[in-house]
Amino acid sequence: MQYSIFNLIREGINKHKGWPAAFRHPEPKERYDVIIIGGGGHGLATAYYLAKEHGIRNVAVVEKGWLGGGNTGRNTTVVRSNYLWDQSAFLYEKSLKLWEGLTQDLNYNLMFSQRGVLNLCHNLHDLRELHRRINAIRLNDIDSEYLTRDQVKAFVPILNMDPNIRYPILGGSLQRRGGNARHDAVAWGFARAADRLGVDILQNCEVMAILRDGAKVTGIETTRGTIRAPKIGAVVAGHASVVAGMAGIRLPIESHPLQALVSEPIKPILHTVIMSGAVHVYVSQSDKGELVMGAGIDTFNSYAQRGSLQVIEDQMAAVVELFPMFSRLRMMRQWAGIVDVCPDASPIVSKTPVEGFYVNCGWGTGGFKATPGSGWVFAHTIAQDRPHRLNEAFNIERFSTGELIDEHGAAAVAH
Amino acid sequence: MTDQRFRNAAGGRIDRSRPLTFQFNGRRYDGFGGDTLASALLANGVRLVGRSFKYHRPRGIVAAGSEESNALVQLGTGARTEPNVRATQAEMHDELSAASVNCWPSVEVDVGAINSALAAFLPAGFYYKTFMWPPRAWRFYEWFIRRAAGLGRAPTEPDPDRYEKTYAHCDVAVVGAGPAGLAAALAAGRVGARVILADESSEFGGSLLGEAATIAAAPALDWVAGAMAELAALPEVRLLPRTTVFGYYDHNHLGLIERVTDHLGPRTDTTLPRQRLWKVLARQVVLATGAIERPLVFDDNDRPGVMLASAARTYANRWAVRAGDRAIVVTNNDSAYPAALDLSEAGVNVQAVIDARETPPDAWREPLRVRGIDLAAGRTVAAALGRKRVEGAEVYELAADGSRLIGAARCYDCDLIAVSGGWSPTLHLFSQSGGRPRFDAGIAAFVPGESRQAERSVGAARGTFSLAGCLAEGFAGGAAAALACGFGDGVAPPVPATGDTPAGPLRPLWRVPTAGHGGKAFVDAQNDVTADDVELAAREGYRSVEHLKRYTTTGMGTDQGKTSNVNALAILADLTNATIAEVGTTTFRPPYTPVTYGALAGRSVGDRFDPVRMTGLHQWHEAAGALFEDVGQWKRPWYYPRRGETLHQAVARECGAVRASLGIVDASTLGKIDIQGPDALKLLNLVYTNAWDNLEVGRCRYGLMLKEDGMVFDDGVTARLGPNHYHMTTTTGGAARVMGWLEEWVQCEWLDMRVHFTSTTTHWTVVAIAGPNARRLLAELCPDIDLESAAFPFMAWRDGTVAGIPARVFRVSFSGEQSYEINVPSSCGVALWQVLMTAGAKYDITPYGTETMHVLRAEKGFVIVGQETDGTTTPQDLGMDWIVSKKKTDFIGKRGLTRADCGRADRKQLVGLLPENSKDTLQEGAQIVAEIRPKPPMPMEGHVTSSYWSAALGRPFALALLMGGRARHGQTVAVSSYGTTSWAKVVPPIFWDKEGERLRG
Amino acid sequence: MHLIACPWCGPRDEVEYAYGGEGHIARPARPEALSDGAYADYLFMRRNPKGVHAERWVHAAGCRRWFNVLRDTVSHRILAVYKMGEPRPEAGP
Amino acid sequence: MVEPYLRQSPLDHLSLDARAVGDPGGAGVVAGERRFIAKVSLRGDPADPAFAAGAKTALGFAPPVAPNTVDGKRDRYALWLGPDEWLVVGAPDTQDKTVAALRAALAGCHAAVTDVSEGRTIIRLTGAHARDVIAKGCPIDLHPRAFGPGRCAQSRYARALVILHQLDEAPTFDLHVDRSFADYLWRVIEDASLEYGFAVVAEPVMAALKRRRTPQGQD
Ligand SMILES: Cc1cc2nc3c(=O)[nH]c(=O)nc-3n(C[C@H](O)[C@H](O)[C@H](O)COP(=O)(O)OP(=O)(O)OC[C@H]3O[C@@H](n4cnc5c(N)ncnc54)[C@H](O)[C@@H]3O)c2cc1C
Ligand SMILES: NC(=O)c1ccc[n+]([C@@H]2O[C@H](COP(=O)([O-])OP(=O)(O)OC[C@H]3O[C@@H](n4cnc5c(N)ncnc54)[C@H](O)[C@@H]3O)[C@@H](O)[C@H]2O)c1
Ligand SMILES: Cc1cc2nc3c(=O)[nH]c(=O)nc-3n(C[C@H](O)[C@H](O)[C@H](O)COP(=O)(O)O)c2cc1C
Ligand SMILES: [Zn+2]
Repeated sequence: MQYSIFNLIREGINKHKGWPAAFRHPEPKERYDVIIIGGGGHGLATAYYLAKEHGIRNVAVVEKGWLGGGNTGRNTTVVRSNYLWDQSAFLYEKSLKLWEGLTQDLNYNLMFSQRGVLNLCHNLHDLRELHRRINAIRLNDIDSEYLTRDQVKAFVPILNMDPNIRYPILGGSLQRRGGNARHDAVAWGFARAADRLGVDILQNCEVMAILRDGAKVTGIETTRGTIRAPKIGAVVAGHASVVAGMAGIRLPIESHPLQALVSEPIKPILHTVIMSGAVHVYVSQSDKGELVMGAGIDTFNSYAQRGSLQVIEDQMAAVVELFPMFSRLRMMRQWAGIVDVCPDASPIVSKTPVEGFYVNCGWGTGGFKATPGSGWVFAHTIAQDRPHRLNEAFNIERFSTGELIDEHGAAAVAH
Repeated sequence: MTDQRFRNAAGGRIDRSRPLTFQFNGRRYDGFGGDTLASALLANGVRLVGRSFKYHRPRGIVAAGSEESNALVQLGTGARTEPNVRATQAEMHDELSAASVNCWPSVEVDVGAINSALAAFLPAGFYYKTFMWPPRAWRFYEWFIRRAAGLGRAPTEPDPDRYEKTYAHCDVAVVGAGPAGLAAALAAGRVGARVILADESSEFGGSLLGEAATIAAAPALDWVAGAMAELAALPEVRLLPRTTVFGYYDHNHLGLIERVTDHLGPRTDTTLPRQRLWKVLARQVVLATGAIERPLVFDDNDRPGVMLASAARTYANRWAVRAGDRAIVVTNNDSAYPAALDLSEAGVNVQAVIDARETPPDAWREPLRVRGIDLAAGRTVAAALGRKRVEGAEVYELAADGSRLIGAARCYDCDLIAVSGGWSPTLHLFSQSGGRPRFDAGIAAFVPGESRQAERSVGAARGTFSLAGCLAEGFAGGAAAALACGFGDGVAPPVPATGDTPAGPLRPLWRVPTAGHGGKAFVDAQNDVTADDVELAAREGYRSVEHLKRYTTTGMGTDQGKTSNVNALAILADLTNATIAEVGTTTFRPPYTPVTYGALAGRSVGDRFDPVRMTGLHQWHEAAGALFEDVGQWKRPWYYPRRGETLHQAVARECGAVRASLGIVDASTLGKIDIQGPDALKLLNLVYTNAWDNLEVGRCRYGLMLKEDGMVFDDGVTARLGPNHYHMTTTTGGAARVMGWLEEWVQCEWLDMRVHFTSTTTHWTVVAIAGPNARRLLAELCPDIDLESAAFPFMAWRDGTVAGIPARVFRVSFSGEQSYEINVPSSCGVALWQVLMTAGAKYDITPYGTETMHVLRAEKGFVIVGQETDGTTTPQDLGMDWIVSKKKTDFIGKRGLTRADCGRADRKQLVGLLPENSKDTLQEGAQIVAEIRPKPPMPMEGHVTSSYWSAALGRPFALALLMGGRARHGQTVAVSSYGTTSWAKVVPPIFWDKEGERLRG
Repeated sequence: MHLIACPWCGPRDEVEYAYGGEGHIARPARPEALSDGAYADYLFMRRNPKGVHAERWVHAAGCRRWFNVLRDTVSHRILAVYKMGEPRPEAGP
Repeated sequence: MVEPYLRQSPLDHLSLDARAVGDPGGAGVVAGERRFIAKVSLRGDPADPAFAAGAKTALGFAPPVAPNTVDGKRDRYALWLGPDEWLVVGAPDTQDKTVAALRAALAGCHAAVTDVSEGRTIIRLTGAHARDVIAKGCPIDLHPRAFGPGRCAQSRYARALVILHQLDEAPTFDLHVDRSFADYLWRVIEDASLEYGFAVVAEPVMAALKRRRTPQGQD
């Protein structure tokens, strides 16, 4: 059933008894054309675009827990495309363009809200880098504006603009087309749309081994049995090393906890996304009213989905520095995800030396924004067995050649 | 003024000698010391306290502690206002003021309640299905949704209060000071263990504060008082009332939040913090966190006046407040019986106990009869009547399998429905510690499973609900925990006798069948999640408990579902034909109750947010009117404007002074590392790209450090002080990084390398004088060093005295002029500086800041790591191939430089730029574009890294990284910034004194 | 919030330490002899195990010594602490 | 050196002397700056007999090998900072003598002797609540069962690195801190002491206060 106001009213009268399942809970088939490992946003998007753009519908998405339960379901939902290097800018901008029509495409309200993303700048060095970045972004035909101190103040009057604070705000860069989307809706929307095109979403199905015939993949061993396919795409974020390892592939990835937290819900007070790499925090307010915020990763490797309190303490000090009035608000819940960090802070969306095995990982602290774009190029890579122009540069070989795409600046603060 | 009509004349633990007045929604009321806002409101007959999140349904008080889901208020006003405070935890103080949240214009008449009428169209997740049209209209809809959402309001002024944090260590941390926790603390404290006992309530005693129980044949609270006195006398026991243990982190770290002065109300004396965050490292933890009573899920169970039975009982016993006049008590277990009796004792007209069980234990019949309370077995309440408060209840017989109501309703006329759906042990901290809860069908609740950290649960937190059991487990747990830390013999102290009535089994009752008149049966009242929502989620495929939570938002409110989660998942289990154990719980996460940001920030606010590092000359710079630049944590003078000068004018003046005569700059922040050892030379050869073998004592050399990938990492001058002794300098920002880097290599990789590093960054104050008159000035003050170039050439150093101060003088230059860097013991920095200023007056000695320093070095084409480099830049890119030794077989980064990408001809290389328009200073960060198009996209081939107006050249100039730049000298390129294009000629990146005569002369 | 036992100073709070990533990665004796791929292995490729991880930490705010740690990346339990240069012990339970 | 009055200690700008009291009265925390104390970093392998002997000759005592302990004499003592690292602390302006003596005695072994006096200062804290104040910023357990006179430790106080040295059971602590962080540390500590009462004392009073108590450890 189509989601629409009319059906909502009709079902309201009908006590909502008529809504079908958004996605099925099928039993695994023996064989698929493509298996996507990982039922996060990227995996589901890949499956969706495989079916929609490439007509490959005999696809399974295999998820070890509940779909969307990885980083997709625990991220701070910042969407933007203001990246420095051309390769990144094009890929993230493709994604942003997809976001702009995604709610309608999926017929699921993703609450994609282009409320703007404002990066604050607190010292002269950062200011120089900011201009470099804004100019590069604009020349790639992506929106980005420089805001002077006064403009920052006018845009977000509740920011602490006192010039005598420890790290006074000197200016900022604003991408108005950036914003937030509802994280869970993204997973569910892609799942529903993919399901409607015939994709099987297999939850509680953990991949334990990847089956190979020589240098070719043939299928997977899962907690729900053996499933065969000639092509397998791994999109497992924090577990990238583990799953790639099953195919005998080493990755330049390290898994770290990235923590986030929400305040209690309050009436609207912050209408945009504020990020500051220098004091290290970023914050937005969700439609439900919580302030959603995060900072940087915990430095140690971890698969535990939890981090250390001192990271939160520093983050709170930073947010109170920017917004002294938030001091009396309260943290309602804190959590963490496991992010897959690449040495150059850019993702890997690539074929591998193992035939039929593709990896999509390394999105680290910032891949939510890329969800549709990542799925789009990865579907292309799998379907055509060659990368799309947009993800060509994001191959594994770059770590050997040295042709890295260093986006540490863009990722200075996790987002 | 009101009469506290629901307050009994005697009893309770309030301080009747301390009458207080407070305001709620603008009206004044009376209360007493020891009240909470909730108990005082109830005493005054206020039942309607707030409006719900989504439907704006009228809501009252359901609980007596931190599990309260409904009674959230905006506490206080002005800068001290605080949203979403649970009325049950807001301690009464004089002139307390509070208001309902989420209603307009008032809690009685709330416009938002229109949502209630539209409720049929606003089920769980409705927003995912609509507001999609027209495309891009979402932000329009969102505007309204955002305004409707949220509960209270953030303050709009900075917080006037102070917060702080402290670390603490103990052998045994006991969480919860009910009977179990007190017993544990006693057992551990008596044998000498360091104990921290924390309870979130203002008073210790836990459930005993709300029960009329007996211990050792006396009121249980006498035992509590005795225990408190004993604990207070133990020197190693720390008692923390009003302190919530909010998080259980790795390695037995606990996060505690203590409300130090909140209960005193706004004060002017701020020597004490408002709240204090405790970070406790405990060797052993005893969790005595008790259990939380579950409500029952029946139609309109959210009406003000539906209350947990234990809460109603607590209001009666602890605060002498009757939560209603006419009550019925509805239960599926024994615990509501003593509640009914206590309510009756307190003067509430308890009409009946409605027990879902067919055969309640006989022990209760007689006491009920004595009090004239009916007992209706096999029955339950299926609907509450009334709107803004309970006006009655419909009670039905329940089918044996619980699936249907049987027969006709019996209506009770009541204003209080006290409910008990059983008890859930408070497992939050246990779960946070990594433990997995286990479902215990006997009590129909999750209980702690195996421990993952050094922790044990005791008492109700472990599913033990008898007082005797709680005491016994507490004593045993405390003794065992102490023993595990090496105290005592592990033998539990004897357990005093209690007056427990043995409890019978409970009858699980998760969803009372609907009475069928369209009421809503709430699972999570705070987030307005109904049983129908749970059903809808399951039908739509959101069958994992985590999906259920997120789709319906159950358990996602400020109470985190303390009272609702188990009901929700049990209903889901029923719908999906799974067992409750299979469905499992959602993940418990900190904090147990919300924690103030200010407390987490602690003292790191305002001017203590982050250390300001200052050189010994900082006060001089300040007095001289310098503006400062942040470089890492350092404050460095940026420029010294004279009256009315702009940055541009000041910098032109400062530059001019250096080039023409003499400038002086504070260079103290440069990193300095003292390196000693027979392998020091070997080390330098490994960490720098150039060769160091032929550096003589008395000389210094510039070096470049790379990371293993060949990218420039840091640079600086290193001097040879002795055969095995060097003085290394680093960039200001890189000092700690380089020191760590050297230590890491030597400690982890080159274990037998004999070399030691000592940071001497701040030991020295470094003052550089630069300009044609530098030597002349120095000569006046430095009698013991021969300054003639032959004796003291460029890139040499000498020890001597300057102005009588022992000094080490380096003849190095970052400005391109004759220059000396004078290093003196830091404490003498000001003295040196002042002498130089005085003696240099005749040369018009001019202090200059970082901006001038940058201009001067750029004129010379000297790079700044971090400005001309960005982690993707090799020495070759910088045109510094000359510094990369071809002879050395190895140095860090050598192999990285030979990777395929590093050899590309089109890499970005350092060039100079001369703008064609000589008035046009390029924007730093401007991009060099391959072709100018009417509008973007335009391909980029480099960017401007540094750009200044040069007083010396009389024109602007810049440094840039440009693709294949070195082969493009002489070309003109287009430089684009914010839509304007400038043209510039590509030149070699050196503009001043190309032969270097000035700095050598 | 890890509590890590420095081999010299004993158990200290995580805030005193800095993490150094995977341990036992030896610098190639002759880097120039390696292919780009093999060099990339050394530079970038990491085991990143889910479970016991041999890693190094430095007691940065303490005695400034580097040392090795075996730590479980799921439970965060520390199974062993040993000095630089010592071989990796068998991972305990 | 220059005229003493021209020298600036890292906390001079706070004019502590002007705030100093002769008798701290009931203040729970009493603090002062110990100015110009000599501090020499000594590095070497205590297992090397030549080093051990040389160090002992130069100092008059063997630098402690037990981690986080202090040994020595009243006017010159060594803090263990690492398995091959000590901080030799001595009376004001004795650093040159110490450096010279150590260098002479250690010539020929692999050792490093570096004057670091000017890079750090010492904040002395004493009073009934000295321990509580330190706990507010420092994760180390200072309970008498875990720490005590003659013990030292490097750690953090809030966002500054410090070396803690407990001198007596009063308790009295010396907090060594980099001079560029001294202003921050002082202000944080003063704020943390508010609730206990805070008094500033000058060096002679500091010494007198310490003498009143049974001398333990070093001064
Ligand atoms: C706290 C936090 C904040 C963030 N904030 C932002 C932000 O603001 N903006 C932004 O753009 N990005 C952000 N990110 C990053 C972003 O969340 C991720 O990059 C993105 O969601 C990754 O999506 P994914 O689908 O690749 O991974 P996931 O959603 O993690 O999906 C991977 C799935 O693979 C499954 N899986 C793993 N192993 C197996 C196996 N063996 N078998 C089967 N299934 C398996 C996992 O269970 C998981 O569901 C944040 C991340 C975190 C943790
Ligand atoms: N009859 C029944 O079914 C039933 C059920 C439950 C409890 N009880 C009675 O309740 C009592 C239980 O004793 P107990 O000692 O186990 O529990 P308790 O409820 O008496 O005490 C628990 C204490 O822990 C505190 N607490 C909980 N979480 C906390 C946290 N995170 N931080 C700080 N404090 C926290 C609470 O404020 C409370 O004071 C017994 O008397 C028992 O008979 C009876
Ligand atoms: C953008 C966003 C908003 C959230 N808002 C809430 C919230 O209002 N209430 C809540 O309890 N949790 C909220 N959460 C956190 C989730 O409850 C949960 O902690 C998170 O998805 C991680 O899952 P886990 O805690 O089950 O591991 C939010 C999470 C995200 C990503
Ligand atoms: Zn140590």
